[in-house]
Amino acid sequence: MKKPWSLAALTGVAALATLAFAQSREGGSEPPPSASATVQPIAFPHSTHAGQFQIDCQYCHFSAERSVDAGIPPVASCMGCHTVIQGRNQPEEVNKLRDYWARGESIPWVRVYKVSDHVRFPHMRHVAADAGNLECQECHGLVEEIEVIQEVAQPLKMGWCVDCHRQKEASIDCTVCHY
Amino acid sequence: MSDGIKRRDFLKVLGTGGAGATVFGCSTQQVERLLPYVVPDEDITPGVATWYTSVCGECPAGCGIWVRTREGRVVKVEGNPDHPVSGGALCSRGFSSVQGLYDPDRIRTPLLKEGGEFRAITWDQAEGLLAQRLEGGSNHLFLTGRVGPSMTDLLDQFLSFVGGSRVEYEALSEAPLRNATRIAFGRNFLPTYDFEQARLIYSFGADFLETWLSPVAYQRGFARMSGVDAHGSKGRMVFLAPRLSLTGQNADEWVPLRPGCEAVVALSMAHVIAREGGDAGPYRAVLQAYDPANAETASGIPAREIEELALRFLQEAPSLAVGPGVAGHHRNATAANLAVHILNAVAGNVGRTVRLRQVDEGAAARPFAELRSAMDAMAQAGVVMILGTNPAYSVPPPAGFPAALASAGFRVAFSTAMDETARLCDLVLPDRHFLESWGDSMPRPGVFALQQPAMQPVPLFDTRQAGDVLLSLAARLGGDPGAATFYDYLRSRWAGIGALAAPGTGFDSFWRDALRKGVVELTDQEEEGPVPLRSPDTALSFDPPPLDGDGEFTLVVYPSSRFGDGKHANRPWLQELPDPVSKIAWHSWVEVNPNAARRMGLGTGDLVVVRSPHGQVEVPVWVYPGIREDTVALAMGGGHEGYGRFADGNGVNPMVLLPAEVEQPSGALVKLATRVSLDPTGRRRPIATIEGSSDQHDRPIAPAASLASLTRGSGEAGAGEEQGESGHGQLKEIQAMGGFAPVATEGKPQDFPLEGSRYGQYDPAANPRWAMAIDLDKCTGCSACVIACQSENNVPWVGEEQIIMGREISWIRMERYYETVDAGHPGPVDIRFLPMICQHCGNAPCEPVCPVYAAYHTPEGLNAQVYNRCVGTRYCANNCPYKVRVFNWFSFSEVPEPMNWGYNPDVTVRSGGVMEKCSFCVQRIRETQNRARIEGQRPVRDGEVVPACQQSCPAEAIVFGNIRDPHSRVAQVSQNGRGYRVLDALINTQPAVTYLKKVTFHEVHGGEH
Amino acid sequence: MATAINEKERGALTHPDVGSFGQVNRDILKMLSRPGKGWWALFLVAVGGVGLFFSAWIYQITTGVGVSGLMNPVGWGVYITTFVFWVGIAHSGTLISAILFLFRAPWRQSIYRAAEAMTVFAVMTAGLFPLIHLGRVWHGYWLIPYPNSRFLWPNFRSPLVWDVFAVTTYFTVSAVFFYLGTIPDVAAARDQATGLRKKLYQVVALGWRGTDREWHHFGKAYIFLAAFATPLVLSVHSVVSWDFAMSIVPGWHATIFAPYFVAGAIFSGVAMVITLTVPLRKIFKLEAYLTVRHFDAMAKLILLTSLIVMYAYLTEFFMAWYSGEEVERSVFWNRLFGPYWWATWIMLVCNGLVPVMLWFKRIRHSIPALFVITLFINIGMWFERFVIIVTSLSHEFEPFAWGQYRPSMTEMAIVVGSFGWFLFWFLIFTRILPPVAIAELKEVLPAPRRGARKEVTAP
Amino acid sequence: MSTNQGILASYDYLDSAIEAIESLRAAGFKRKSIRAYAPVPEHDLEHAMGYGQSPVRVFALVGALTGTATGFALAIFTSMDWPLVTGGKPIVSIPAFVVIAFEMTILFGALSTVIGLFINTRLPHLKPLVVYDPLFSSGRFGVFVSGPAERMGEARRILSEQEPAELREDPEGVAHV
Repeated sequence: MKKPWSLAALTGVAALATLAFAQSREGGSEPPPSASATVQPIAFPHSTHAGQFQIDCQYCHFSAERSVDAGIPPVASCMGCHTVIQGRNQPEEVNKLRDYWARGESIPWVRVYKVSDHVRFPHMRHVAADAGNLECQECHGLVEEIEVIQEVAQPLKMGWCVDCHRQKEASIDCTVCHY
Repeated sequence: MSDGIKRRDFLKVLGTGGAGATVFGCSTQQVERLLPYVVPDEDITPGVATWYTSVCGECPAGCGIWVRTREGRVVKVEGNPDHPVSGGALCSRGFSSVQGLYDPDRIRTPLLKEGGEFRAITWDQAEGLLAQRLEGGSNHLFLTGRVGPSMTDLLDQFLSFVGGSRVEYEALSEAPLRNATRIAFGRNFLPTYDFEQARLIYSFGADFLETWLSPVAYQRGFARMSGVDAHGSKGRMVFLAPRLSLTGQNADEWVPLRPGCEAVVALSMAHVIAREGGDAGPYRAVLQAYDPANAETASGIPAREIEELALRFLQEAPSLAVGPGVAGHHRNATAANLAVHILNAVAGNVGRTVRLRQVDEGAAARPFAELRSAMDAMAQAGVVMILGTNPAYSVPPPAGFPAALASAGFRVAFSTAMDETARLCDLVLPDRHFLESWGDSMPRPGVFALQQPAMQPVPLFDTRQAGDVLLSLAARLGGDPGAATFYDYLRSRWAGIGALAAPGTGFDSFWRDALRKGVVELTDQEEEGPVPLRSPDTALSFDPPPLDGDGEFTLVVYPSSRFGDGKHANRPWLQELPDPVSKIAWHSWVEVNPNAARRMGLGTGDLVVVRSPHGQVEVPVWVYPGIREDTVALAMGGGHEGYGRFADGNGVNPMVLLPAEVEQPSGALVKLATRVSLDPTGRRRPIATIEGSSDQHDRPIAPAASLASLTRGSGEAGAGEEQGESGHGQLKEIQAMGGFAPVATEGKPQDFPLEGSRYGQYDPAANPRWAMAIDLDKCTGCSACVIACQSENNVPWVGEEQIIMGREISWIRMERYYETVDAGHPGPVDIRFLPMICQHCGNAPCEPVCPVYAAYHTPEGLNAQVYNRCVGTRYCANNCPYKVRVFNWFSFSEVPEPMNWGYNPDVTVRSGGVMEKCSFCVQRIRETQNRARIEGQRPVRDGEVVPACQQSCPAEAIVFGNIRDPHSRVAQVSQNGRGYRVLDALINTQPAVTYLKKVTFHEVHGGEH
Repeated sequence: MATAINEKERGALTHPDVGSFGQVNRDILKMLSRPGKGWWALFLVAVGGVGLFFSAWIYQITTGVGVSGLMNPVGWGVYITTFVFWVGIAHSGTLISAILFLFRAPWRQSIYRAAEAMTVFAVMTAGLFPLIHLGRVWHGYWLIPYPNSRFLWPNFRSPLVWDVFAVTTYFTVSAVFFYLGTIPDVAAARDQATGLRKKLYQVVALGWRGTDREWHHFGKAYIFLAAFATPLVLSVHSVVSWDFAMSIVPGWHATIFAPYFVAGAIFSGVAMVITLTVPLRKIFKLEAYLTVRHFDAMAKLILLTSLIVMYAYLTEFFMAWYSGEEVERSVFWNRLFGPYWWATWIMLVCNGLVPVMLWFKRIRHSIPALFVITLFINIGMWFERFVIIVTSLSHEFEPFAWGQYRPSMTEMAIVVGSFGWFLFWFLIFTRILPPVAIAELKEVLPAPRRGARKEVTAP
Repeated sequence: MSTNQGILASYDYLDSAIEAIESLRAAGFKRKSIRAYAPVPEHDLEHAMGYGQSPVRVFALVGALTGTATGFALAIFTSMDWPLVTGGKPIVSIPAFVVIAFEMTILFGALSTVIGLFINTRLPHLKPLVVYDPLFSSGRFGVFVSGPAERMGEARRILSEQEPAELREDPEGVAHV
């Protein structure tokens, strides 16, 4: 008669532990950005630009060191190279870029990395040499190896931020990010 | 044109800042687009604010402003510290201009009225139509409000080209003052007043802290004058008027003058001063008649009192008399202003505190008189054009403005938003808001300021700047105005200023510097010394004016400190800002003396019909001890019909009670003109007020110290220590007697966190302790900080119904307590203002009760509220003794497009069910810390973090900083002997906000309350 | 052989007609099989109340907590009032079943089951109100400590977290206690039932057979549970009172609050027991089991607690005056003569004056009179909490921020609906579980013995 | 091969059952092989069965102490995990945590008592009843004896001496264990 009891108890404890574990990983339960969301107006290959040609991230994301926003490159920046470079792999994509430039329109890039609206993420505090001096890859993953940018490396969730802040002994005061 | 405009290429980074995005919509599945710039803009870094200088266009004072933009959108307006008028501060109306820019009721396209209905047309059609009308008609009329000098020139040039005349009509014109100045001194220009230098101010009803001439500059001067200085010296103000306005509430003494008796009392004082040797010049003979004894019969003020006032005016030099203001524009208003000039002249103030200039501003403007004659001429006018004025609302109905306008051949309105006058027009041309257009201003001779667009025009509205339209029309009509756009026109006009201001440098470099600084001050129009009085060239009566009707009460109609003449009424921030005097929001009220109310059986909230011979309005009573028993008062600005969703139907328009009469010789509209009766209706109306009780109930909230008690101590302002700490003293006494005192109540802001809680990050040595000091001797209760805070921190408005329920969301509650107010006799007046914000207590009662740590103390000493953690138990608000925590009862963040564009992207927009409160502008602290960090890890400098309220304060009453640094300003100001912390003596909350007691001239009860 | 309770004492607690163990079973179990018209009418009302309750609550969740009348100085209103009210009601159940059990009060047996059921359902009702009053109820689970990726925990210094612990503990323990007590009775019901009911009872009774071993451990466990429940019942209302007393709000911040609230809870709870058992007795014809003596005993308990509560009121007023503290004095002056004077006077009359009538034996023995008096007490005790919460919050330290609160229709719908919710469960209980404890009732009857064959007939 | 059998006797009177038990025990039947049924807890019956202290009390004590420790541990360790100062109070605010510890003491104590009860009484009984008189829950008292078949005759005699209202045979002798 004793066995069913211990069995039941064990199952109960296991169930609770699973629940707790699931909760502690709750960030992972978020669905990944749907495929349609990552179809960009121009199939911009980060792997070619940042990988093959070793262009520095901040060449295009120009304000990461001095602003909360990393910055999206102006079309003119793209045209700086692509006026002369046609590109071997996907010349039709470069043509799209030139069309945008010719029309004087901005490119409606689809946002991939976004923290919640109640979170402040100052890029400069993380990137600038005087401040955090982190590599972009710490949060954005090995962008230079990815063709289509996706939220691959980590979900941008609080637990993950806090983990890193604790490891690096950065402040874990709530109002560092929430205000 | 316009690399100027192109530089501010519009909104290409929509989305990155998250402006206007509502909080808490975690993990939205919808696709968000990032829009990069096409062409990089060297001015704009996404995520970093860009500032532009400009000029505030809300009132004729012409304060210089800084416009803060983020990603190409205007998000806030602040005073330009380089500007001599604003000096870095601004008033509540100025701060609200962001809502004027993003007003959802702005006109979206040119509109043409056909069959009584407006329909949208294109600009080309509109200009073509107007050109055709102008060509086909003659005797055109252009009604304008006050516009900048370049625009004035353009208008005149345009009108001489098309054949017509211009009439300037401002409801709040100071024509009587200007006219009196011309009569008295031969200077056809408004004088400027140096409040800062004065030691004694007599205001005959001039509301110089709220609406009169240049309130921001005057408030700064007044605060410097009336705030007690390090030597224990303090200037004094006496208010002589039938009603205490906000200015009156800041006075030290009140002489409740019978309405219209300013001239009698002023001349009688001049009489006494002349007797004592003052030089009355050509008015010596006039003054003979104004013996104080005679004045007593006319004014009801005891002769002894007048004598004493006069002698003090002479002795406490330099003194200054101002007024009467707009509320005092009675039938002899010019004479009253002249009388005050005479008083100043006799006392030797002219050239010292009253500054006159050797300028002549052309023919004397006679606003209402000219409007009347223009109305008569309308029937003959081909086209009547209207810009920046709303006579259909602000002119009393007996004048028959709508009928006159209807008689014109064609009616055109240039207006940003539809108003009562534009509705009467055939063609409505949407004008640009001043934050998106070019212009200039000359707030006083020798000071020129540029108004530049801070953003591309809001694309929801297809607008054109009136100046551009005029130039284009001129071109269509075959003229050559010499400029294609108003921008070019402005530059050409400024070439002359450039030649004077910066001879030798090129115009382009001068222009760039002017834009950067926002203001150009020429030094060649220096103020003069004393100007002698001239013999009068106009026959004037100094007698109290006749009043219409035989009602029981004299009606005082005064310009609202929130809406002015009513043109700011469609702004929810201002509608919801509790009136600084009555603390009522949204709707109107009639001020009635408590004795009169008791006699009539009326109380606050009782609806009465105010009836004059000219009209009537129904309005609730507000019982106010600061008004004479024989007087009632109504504020302008309410009762709009057809001005926009926030203005319409709120309150009443007192102009309907007035006769359409012209004051002679100034040509102003008479506002103190009639007697009224109050007829109770037997009904009541809930009052949308934030005021619970105006009595402190002897609690240590807003104590005051008498000047004598300060000087009694150590002979300087540092005295009075024992008063501030008397609460602690009592506790010590209790302890000494063996009583039970639970915790140490001696503490200073810098001591927190206490020993027991120093753990983890809580290391006092490694962190600042942010703190604030507010000098209540300077604070005037003007409430500019309230709107500045609202703009900075995305504080929502909630609407009248919610205010009535007591659900205001404002991080600053401007408390107003009556101590001494006596409308019966001349004597001291003591009304205390206290801006109540989160005190960021060291022992914060709100924090430990929060079950989820949404309220907690940061290592930097902030009492933090983490919105996204808040579940909404409201326990913290219950336990906050200061009642500064406000709750989002609903989701108030959804505002009509494009008002959400004005959200500050650095501050989370709160959703429903969340508590919020003053954060000490933590976003500014973080911004500064981030900047300091990337600038070589330098420390944050003292004074580098400026919260929005401190930034806004025209009275310079607020200081903020790290109190743990003994050299910081806040640490030093907090050491002041007048310093105390609200309720701390009672409940040991250890606030981080130190208030400095108000200083009174009379002895205050117990030295404390 | 020694018996635990002397025979004479036993007989007096039931009507002399109740003779045998078997008759008890018949009489009590009969109640489960006969839903009369009265029951259905009440049930309909209850279902209506539940509908009102949830539709109003859903409306509030979708619109915002602003549909209540709550406002800035008064952040808590009738929701928390009703929360405290129901927690208070809950107390008498455990008091009667646990404390009186430990004290061997002989009159508890026939009422304790109903009282305990009342406790469980009252806590179920009460527990909803803290959720209802939340601004963001969908985040209410943040008050519970659970491991999460954000490393965030509740603040154990907050009386609200204490509340969560106290109320959930109280609910768990009283539900377990209640359930445990019903097991032998459900077994009895099982042994007589047929069909679906039998299946249900078989599960609920857990196979209880009434063996010596079962009774032996059951008795011990019951005593221990009672011993745990006794401090718990005192602590729960103390903790609820600390929601107020731990704050610094004048009118709340008082050391007397814990005992004052506990006494008030017993006062209101016992009154509610009478309010509920009077109709129960009528509908199910239980006059033989719920005798005047039971009511008399409860009335005396009410009288005692009424005196304690009244003493606490007077102490509060006295201390406010004696403290000399302006803020404190002002709050209490405002309580008596301010805008909420009517609530205060309702409270004083209902809780202080009306129970004075219970000094008279005639009234204590009149069931209708008791019913009416306890109704007044229920009302009075609801207002007591209203007065404490609302008058204090509306009149705090900052005079400029004073303000008056008026409950909205939605708020009142939820409050009224909560009675339906409570009634709903209580009525279902009377139809499913024996509302009078069969086994324990038998304990007060003499066991059938051969030696007494003449008096007691065998079943 | 000794087969187990059992007999169940139902009595109308408590003293019949008690005397039957006493006689059975006197006749050498082990306590384990006798089972009594009663509609109410009867001390006399328990006395006859010769029970000592119930081990449930140990469960109660252990549960309660575990609760206290858990309560304090939960409050203290979570507070120190992410130290946040509230109201100037220490991170580890023992007086506040006492409340948590107290509630956990009660909760764990009560639940552990119930678990103790269930373990000691083998509740819930999942197996079906073989012999049982439904009137046990109403008013009858029962005595059940089990043992090897050869002793059943003696048992039947002893049980019958007390004038049972009914006698039932259990061929398995495991009516309920």
